Amino acid sequence: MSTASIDPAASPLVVVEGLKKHFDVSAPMLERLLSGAPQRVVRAVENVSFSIGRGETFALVGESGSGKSTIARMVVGLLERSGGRVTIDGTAVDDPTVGRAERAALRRKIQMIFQDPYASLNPRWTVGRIVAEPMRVLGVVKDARAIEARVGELLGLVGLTAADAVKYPHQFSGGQRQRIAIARALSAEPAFIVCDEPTSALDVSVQAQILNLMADLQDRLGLTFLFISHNLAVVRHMADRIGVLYLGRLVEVGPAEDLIDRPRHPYTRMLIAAVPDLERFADQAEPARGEIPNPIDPPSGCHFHPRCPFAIERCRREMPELVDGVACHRVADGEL
Amino acid sequence: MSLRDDREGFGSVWNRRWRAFADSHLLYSFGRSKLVMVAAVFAVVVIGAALAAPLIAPTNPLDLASLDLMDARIPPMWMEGGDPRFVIGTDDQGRDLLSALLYGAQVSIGVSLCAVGLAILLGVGLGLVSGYFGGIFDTLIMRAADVQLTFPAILTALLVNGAARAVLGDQRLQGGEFWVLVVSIGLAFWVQYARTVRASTLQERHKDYVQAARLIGVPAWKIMFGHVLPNVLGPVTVIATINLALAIITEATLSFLGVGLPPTHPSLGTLVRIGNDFLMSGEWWIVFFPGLVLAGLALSVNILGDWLRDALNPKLR
Amino acid sequence: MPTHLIRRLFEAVLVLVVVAVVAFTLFRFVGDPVNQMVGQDVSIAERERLRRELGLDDALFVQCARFIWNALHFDFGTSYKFRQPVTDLIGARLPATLELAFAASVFAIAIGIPLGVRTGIHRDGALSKTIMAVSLIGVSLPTFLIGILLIYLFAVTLHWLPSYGRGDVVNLGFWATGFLTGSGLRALILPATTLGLFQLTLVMRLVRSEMLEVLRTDYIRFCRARGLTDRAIHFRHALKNTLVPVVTIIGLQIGSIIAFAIITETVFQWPGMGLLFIQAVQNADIPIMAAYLMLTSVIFVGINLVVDLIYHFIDPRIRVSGRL
Amino acid sequence: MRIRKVVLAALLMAGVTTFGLSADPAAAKTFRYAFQGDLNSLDPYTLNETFTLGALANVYEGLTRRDENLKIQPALAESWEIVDPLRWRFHLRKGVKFQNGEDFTADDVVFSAERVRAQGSELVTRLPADAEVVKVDDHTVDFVLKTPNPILHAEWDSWSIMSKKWAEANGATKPQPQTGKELNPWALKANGTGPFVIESHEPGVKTVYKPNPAWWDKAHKRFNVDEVVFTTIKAPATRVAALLSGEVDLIEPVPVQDMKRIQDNPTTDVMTGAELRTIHLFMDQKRDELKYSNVKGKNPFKDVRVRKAFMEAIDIEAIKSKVMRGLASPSALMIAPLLYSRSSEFKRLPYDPADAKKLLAEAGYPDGFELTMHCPNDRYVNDEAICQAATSMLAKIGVKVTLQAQPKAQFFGRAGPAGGYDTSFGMLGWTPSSFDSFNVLQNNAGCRDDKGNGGPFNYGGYCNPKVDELAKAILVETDTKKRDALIYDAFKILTDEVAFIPLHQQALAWGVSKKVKIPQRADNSIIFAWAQKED
Amino acid sequence: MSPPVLSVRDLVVEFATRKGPLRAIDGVSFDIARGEVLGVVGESGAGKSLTGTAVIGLVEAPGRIAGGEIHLAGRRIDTLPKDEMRRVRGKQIGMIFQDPLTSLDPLMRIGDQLIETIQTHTAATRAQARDRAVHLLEEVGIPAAAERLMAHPHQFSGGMRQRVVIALALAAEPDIVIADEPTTALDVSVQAQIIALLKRLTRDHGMAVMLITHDMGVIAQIADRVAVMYAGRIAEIGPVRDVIGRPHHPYTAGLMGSIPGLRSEHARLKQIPGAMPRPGAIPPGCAFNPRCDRVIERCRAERPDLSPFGHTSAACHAPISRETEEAGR
Repeated sequence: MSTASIDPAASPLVVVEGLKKHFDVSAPMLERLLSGAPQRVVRAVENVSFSIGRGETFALVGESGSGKSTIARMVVGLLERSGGRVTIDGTAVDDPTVGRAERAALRRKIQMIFQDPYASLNPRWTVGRIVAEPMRVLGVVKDARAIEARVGELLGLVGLTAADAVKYPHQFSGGQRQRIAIARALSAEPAFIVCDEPTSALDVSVQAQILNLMADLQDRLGLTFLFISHNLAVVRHMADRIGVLYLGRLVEVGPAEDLIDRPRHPYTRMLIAAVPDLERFADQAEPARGEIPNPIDPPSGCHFHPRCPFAIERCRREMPELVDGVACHRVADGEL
Repeated sequence: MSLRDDREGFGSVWNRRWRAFADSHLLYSFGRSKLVMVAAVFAVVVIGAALAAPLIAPTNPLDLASLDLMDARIPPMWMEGGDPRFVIGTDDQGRDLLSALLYGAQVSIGVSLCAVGLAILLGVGLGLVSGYFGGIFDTLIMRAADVQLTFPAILTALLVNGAARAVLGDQRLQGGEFWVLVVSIGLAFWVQYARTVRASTLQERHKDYVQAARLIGVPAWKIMFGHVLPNVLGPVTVIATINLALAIITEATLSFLGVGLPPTHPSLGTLVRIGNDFLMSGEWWIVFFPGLVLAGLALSVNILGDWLRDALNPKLR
Repeated sequence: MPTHLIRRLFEAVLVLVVVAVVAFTLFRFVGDPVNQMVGQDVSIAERERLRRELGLDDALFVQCARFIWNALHFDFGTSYKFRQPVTDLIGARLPATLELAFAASVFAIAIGIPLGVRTGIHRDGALSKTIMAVSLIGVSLPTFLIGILLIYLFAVTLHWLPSYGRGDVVNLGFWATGFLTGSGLRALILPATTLGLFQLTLVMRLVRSEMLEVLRTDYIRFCRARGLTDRAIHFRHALKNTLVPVVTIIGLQIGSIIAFAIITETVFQWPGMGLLFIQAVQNADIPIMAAYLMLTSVIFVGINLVVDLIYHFIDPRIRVSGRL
Repeated sequence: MRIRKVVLAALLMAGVTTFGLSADPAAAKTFRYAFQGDLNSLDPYTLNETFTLGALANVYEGLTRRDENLKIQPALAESWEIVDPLRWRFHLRKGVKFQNGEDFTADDVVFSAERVRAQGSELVTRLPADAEVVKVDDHTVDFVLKTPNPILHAEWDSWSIMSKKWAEANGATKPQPQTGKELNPWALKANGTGPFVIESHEPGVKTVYKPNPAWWDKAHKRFNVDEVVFTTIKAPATRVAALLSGEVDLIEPVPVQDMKRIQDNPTTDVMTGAELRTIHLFMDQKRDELKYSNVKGKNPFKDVRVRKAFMEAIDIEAIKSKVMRGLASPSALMIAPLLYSRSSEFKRLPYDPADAKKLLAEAGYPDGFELTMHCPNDRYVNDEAICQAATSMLAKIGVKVTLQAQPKAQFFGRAGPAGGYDTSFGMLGWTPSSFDSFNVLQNNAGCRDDKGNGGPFNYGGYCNPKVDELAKAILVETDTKKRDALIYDAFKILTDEVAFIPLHQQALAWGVSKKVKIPQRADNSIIFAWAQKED
Repeated sequence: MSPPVLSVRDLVVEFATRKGPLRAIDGVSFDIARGEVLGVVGESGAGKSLTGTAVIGLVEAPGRIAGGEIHLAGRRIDTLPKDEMRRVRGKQIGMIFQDPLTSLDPLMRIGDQLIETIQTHTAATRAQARDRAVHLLEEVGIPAAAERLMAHPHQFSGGMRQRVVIALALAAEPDIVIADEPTTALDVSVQAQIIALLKRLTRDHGMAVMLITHDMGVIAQIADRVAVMYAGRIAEIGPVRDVIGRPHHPYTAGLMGSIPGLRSEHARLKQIPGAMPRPGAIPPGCAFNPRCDRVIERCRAERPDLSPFGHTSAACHAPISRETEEAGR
């Protein structure tokens, strides 16, 4: 990863403020009327704010139901936000005053790499057509011959050959497909790529290839990444800064090394303790307690309190604020 | 459409596709079952002969002037009283049964193909819209499908037929029976496609390749037809094949109930209906041969559909 | 659950109203009822008078509203041809069709499910392949042809079974049943077989493919890994899990059995609703046709509701969430 | 495994029912017959349709009846005399009882005469509308006419006498209304004086008759059956199968192609005979331009040469031998030979396609023309096949005919008065219900307007005032010889002008079990009173 | 050392295809001792799951065991008649599958599924079986076990379901449990709990476990020995600490290097070029040779056998150990 120290506050490329996503999961109206059930809302993402500097990799880590993929999709605009703002390079993404052309330009800047390379490539399209699509649609390159040349170039960039353009996705292994997906993302010449669990469907040796490739590309092209993963080790390896999510809220944010080596929030601690590590053979660490509660019906106060070994009465009542990169009453009070 | 198609020319593309096909499971499983091969040969022969009817039929059964009532009910040529002009005999109007059969098969296959085509057009279109957009479209289309399901195929066909007769009047219907049948049967079949395509579309819509297209701002209709459609066509092919057989039978049944094609322009079904009157009279060939071709055609298409379903189902490999 | 049921009922009513409108508008235009009702010798003035009396010259929506209003009171008017209340006519014919449909369904299900299970379990066996191949004949021969062949074989040639009609019936109140007499049961065999054959094939093939699907699932593999007997796996686990889609399709099929009875009843002169309907179509007897359509829809919608309830019975997941 | 048991049980049950119960329940002498259509109503005035009237004639009786040869016989009237041309006197039979036990009297005749002419009756033409019916005493009735009518009682065998008291008690004084809005008990009940009583009636399914023990005509009681069961079997193949398998004793009609099969079957036979219905083709000669033709601005059928060419193009012998399998008698006239004594003096135009072509060319159609033909397909024996045959025969002289064959409901709806005679060329069959030529001249050949006033069944709209005049004279002429001469003149004009193309009288054909003996009358009625069945 | 519970010798599994048989498992041998946890690790397609399936006798057509022997507690089981093998399954060998969401019959109460399994393998009455079921659920850590018997699978969370699956696998107290990726579908925090549970059960029951996983971390946590599989063959097998700490096979070493660690340096990961060959495209000689950076001529021609290097055995013509030793000298 780029070693140059970056001050994210100086010139953040991406600013996310107060991001919210609420899903209405209540029964159909008729049924609600009949049974008198209340309207039910899942707060999948609640008040999430972060910013990412140019060339930086910011990672969001969390278990299932933490809202990390939801955030990714809201940032790129695939999912409507229930609240909050996303600003890229100073422009708010769905600013109504922004013109058509500008919006297209904005769209070019953001790309995404998806989790499952088997589902993210249209099986009926040739690789060439897949990679060329963003160029064509966004008008990055217009001339057919130039497009073809560019596709070959991009395939070369991700470690494939130009000849692969005429093949279909099923002729490739999982790792190669993820390379194609990366080539497609790069084809729009973006500045910012959201990577949603880009390696979790891959084998470790292939994961290493892809992670290395992404790091190389970032160095060469000066890309900015939002990196979503459930795997702390991968996150630690890739990210400059890490945000930890629990039930739709950021519980801790900080530089990668600090956060992994000196976790502050009890949940972060638990997560790190739970990661099986090659260097810890069969030790008897106390496993984490309980499971993630159903987001439809989250616990009161601090959502983590039923699993938290340090919970006090206050945690049951009061939702802690994110202060100084951590959202915990007891940390805030200096007790941990 | 593939990036290099234009430079490589069709030859090599098709060549490659052919190699891929020859290598595929489809062809392999085809070669493995004798039954499937026999069915395919039968279907190809019947369909080919039907399409080529004007070229190969000994007479033109639609040319009424060529009929001679005195030739009526001549048995097949190998039987006593047979006439070498009429290989498998004649019907009660003196029509050469072989020619009638060829033209009849042409009509039946035409009706069925068009009906299935219409059903696909309707069903796939509505299914795509329903699955992709959801919401009110979905509700409306699926409720319509529910209502449609309340009227099983044969009832729908009777309804449409009756309505067409009433709206168009018999006179204007004349010659339009073909299209009335097509619409009757087509309308009865669309639900299956709509439901299947909707279900697949719901799945595909959430796949990341669709998301990737949305991300770069590809318009919805382009995603639906360019991305989603090719990926939901697999089950459609299978249903279409099986429906083709069903359409052939439905057409015959409608003819049996007297709302099919007129005897002057008979389909296989009409021929069977007419021949049915001769089932007990000893002039068995009038019903036997059309019945045989009808059942054989439906059977072989069904066998092909069965095979296609198994061969296209990756889980069964 | 009750709210779910109420919603389904609400939808059912909507479907019925649409069907009513469709039925009315379509059949209003088939043939001219007046020509049907009178013989050749009746004067034109007389015909005009009849037309007025029948309300055939009212505005269409008035006729339609009247139709639906009356239908709500189980009043479908009087048959033009039989000159009796349609409700009585259908009431008299309903038992015949329902008994035929019932027998055909029982035939199709009782043979189709075991055959489907068998061919699903032994999918590569020679017998299974034979059954599958033969079963295709069941969906490839038009029903009327099968019926005629059966008549030819069993009635005309062998003299084993009657070729037409319902045999003797026993009146149980308003319901005339053929199940209680020898001749009634004998008369049932050929039509029920003819009618059920197509559905049998469908049920069998459906059960087979669902069975194949279920047998590939993880929980069946886990059952095997636990050393459960084949019998327990196939019947206690696999079959039960195939039932959800099978029940749906069987529900739909019962609806189409009633529709297909039109053909079977025509061939076997079975005195049921289907025969009444096709006679009505030929005679442009609008009240009967409209009532028939409404009735089949009610039956169909009813079956769907029952299927819904059966789901709840079979599948605990639905029971809890209350959604399909 | 449980399922296997269920299947086994089901199969077992099927087996038991197949073999265990296959013995026919020993029925008393039951005569079963099947017809392709339904018995539509039990009110004898509701439908003027051959089958319904024939079936009800077993339950009801008229003042007259016809014997096996259609000769008029006294029935409820013992005798009658023509007091003067305008007054007929009928002496009613004494001691006749209705099936509910009431006596039959002159009141019932007067009542029936009113009822048959009331609104809703289709049999209004049985009695002149202006005729007066006068009760002389309990067993004598006078019919007072405004104009002479030598054939007054010709159709009275199908005018049933109903009980006045019973009708009043059952609220059935008016014929069953056609709208069916008010229900009439006659729809499901019957009370006549005839030899049979209706035991049960399921419309469209079956009707059961039992003998009437109190029937007056003991002398002529020829039947030995204890029960008659009528069933509708619409599908021809099923009907034949039912006869062949012995489930019914008589079927009607027999599909012509199955006759040999029925004859060859050891237990069944076919009864054939000439019927009175004349099948003919009509041509629109009224419109100035044909509605369904490519000839514009003129009507080719107005040219006698075209009509003649059409007739010469029809190979009636081929139709007889191939379509009708011999079961038809080609006819030169619009009436059956049985009903007109001088029929044999008329000859059909010969089959001569070459001459037909020549005639067409002379008329200005050397290459023929195009035309649509309308036909019923479920009314007459092989109606559609005959039309098809005609179509291909006309094709040979260059006339390209598009055939539109429809169920009778639609056909009569379009081609008849109700549809405004919406046709150019088609087929019709006609039986004069009075068995008299006047009926034909009036109904089929009488000039008509667009609404059908005049000759309502003159579908082609042929009009010749001379024929109308002759018809008027025929109606009032009482001398048989003179009358026949007038009829000859009228038919001569029709034949010379080729007003119609008469085809044939179709044959009657019943399939019967050899156990049954029943005479076949030319009007196609099945008279139970003559039915004999062996064990 | 007591005789092994499970002994697999030269196991070969083939799939019949139209292009002839495909060898998916090619000569795999290993032993598992009583109470021992053997981790089987490898990337997808290495044949690790198939090995487990072969041991329990559930290879489905068109696959079949084409060679080798499998002994369970001294008795050869790969040749047993179908019905006897069925009795072995569940009774002597238990199995746990990857996805707890799909492993349980959704339509049957979990109590019934447990009771059914218990009654299949023991003569217990229904009441006895029920008591045992409650006991089993308690043992795998399901609170209010008696009430939960009446619940259907969908009423459990993922982790709880996996506990139920484990209870089912243990119902007849088998000698060995084959756990096929038991934690892959679970969240990290739940994974830790399940690993702990498995560890406890092994200890308490003296049960042997064949743990199939792609996650080296999980192996490190729980296994005594580990077998590294590559392209249907065992590349290296030995005690966990030795294999992880001093891998001899270049593939093992590459695999270790490609795993990002929590505490490792913020540096570039080691990567093995290419991908594992599909069955049918396995190169002659050592299956790993096209991807190996230590490849020698012999690797392309001759297939290496497992040979011991200290406590571990590796199938390599150019193992890392020798070099390391040489370097050390």
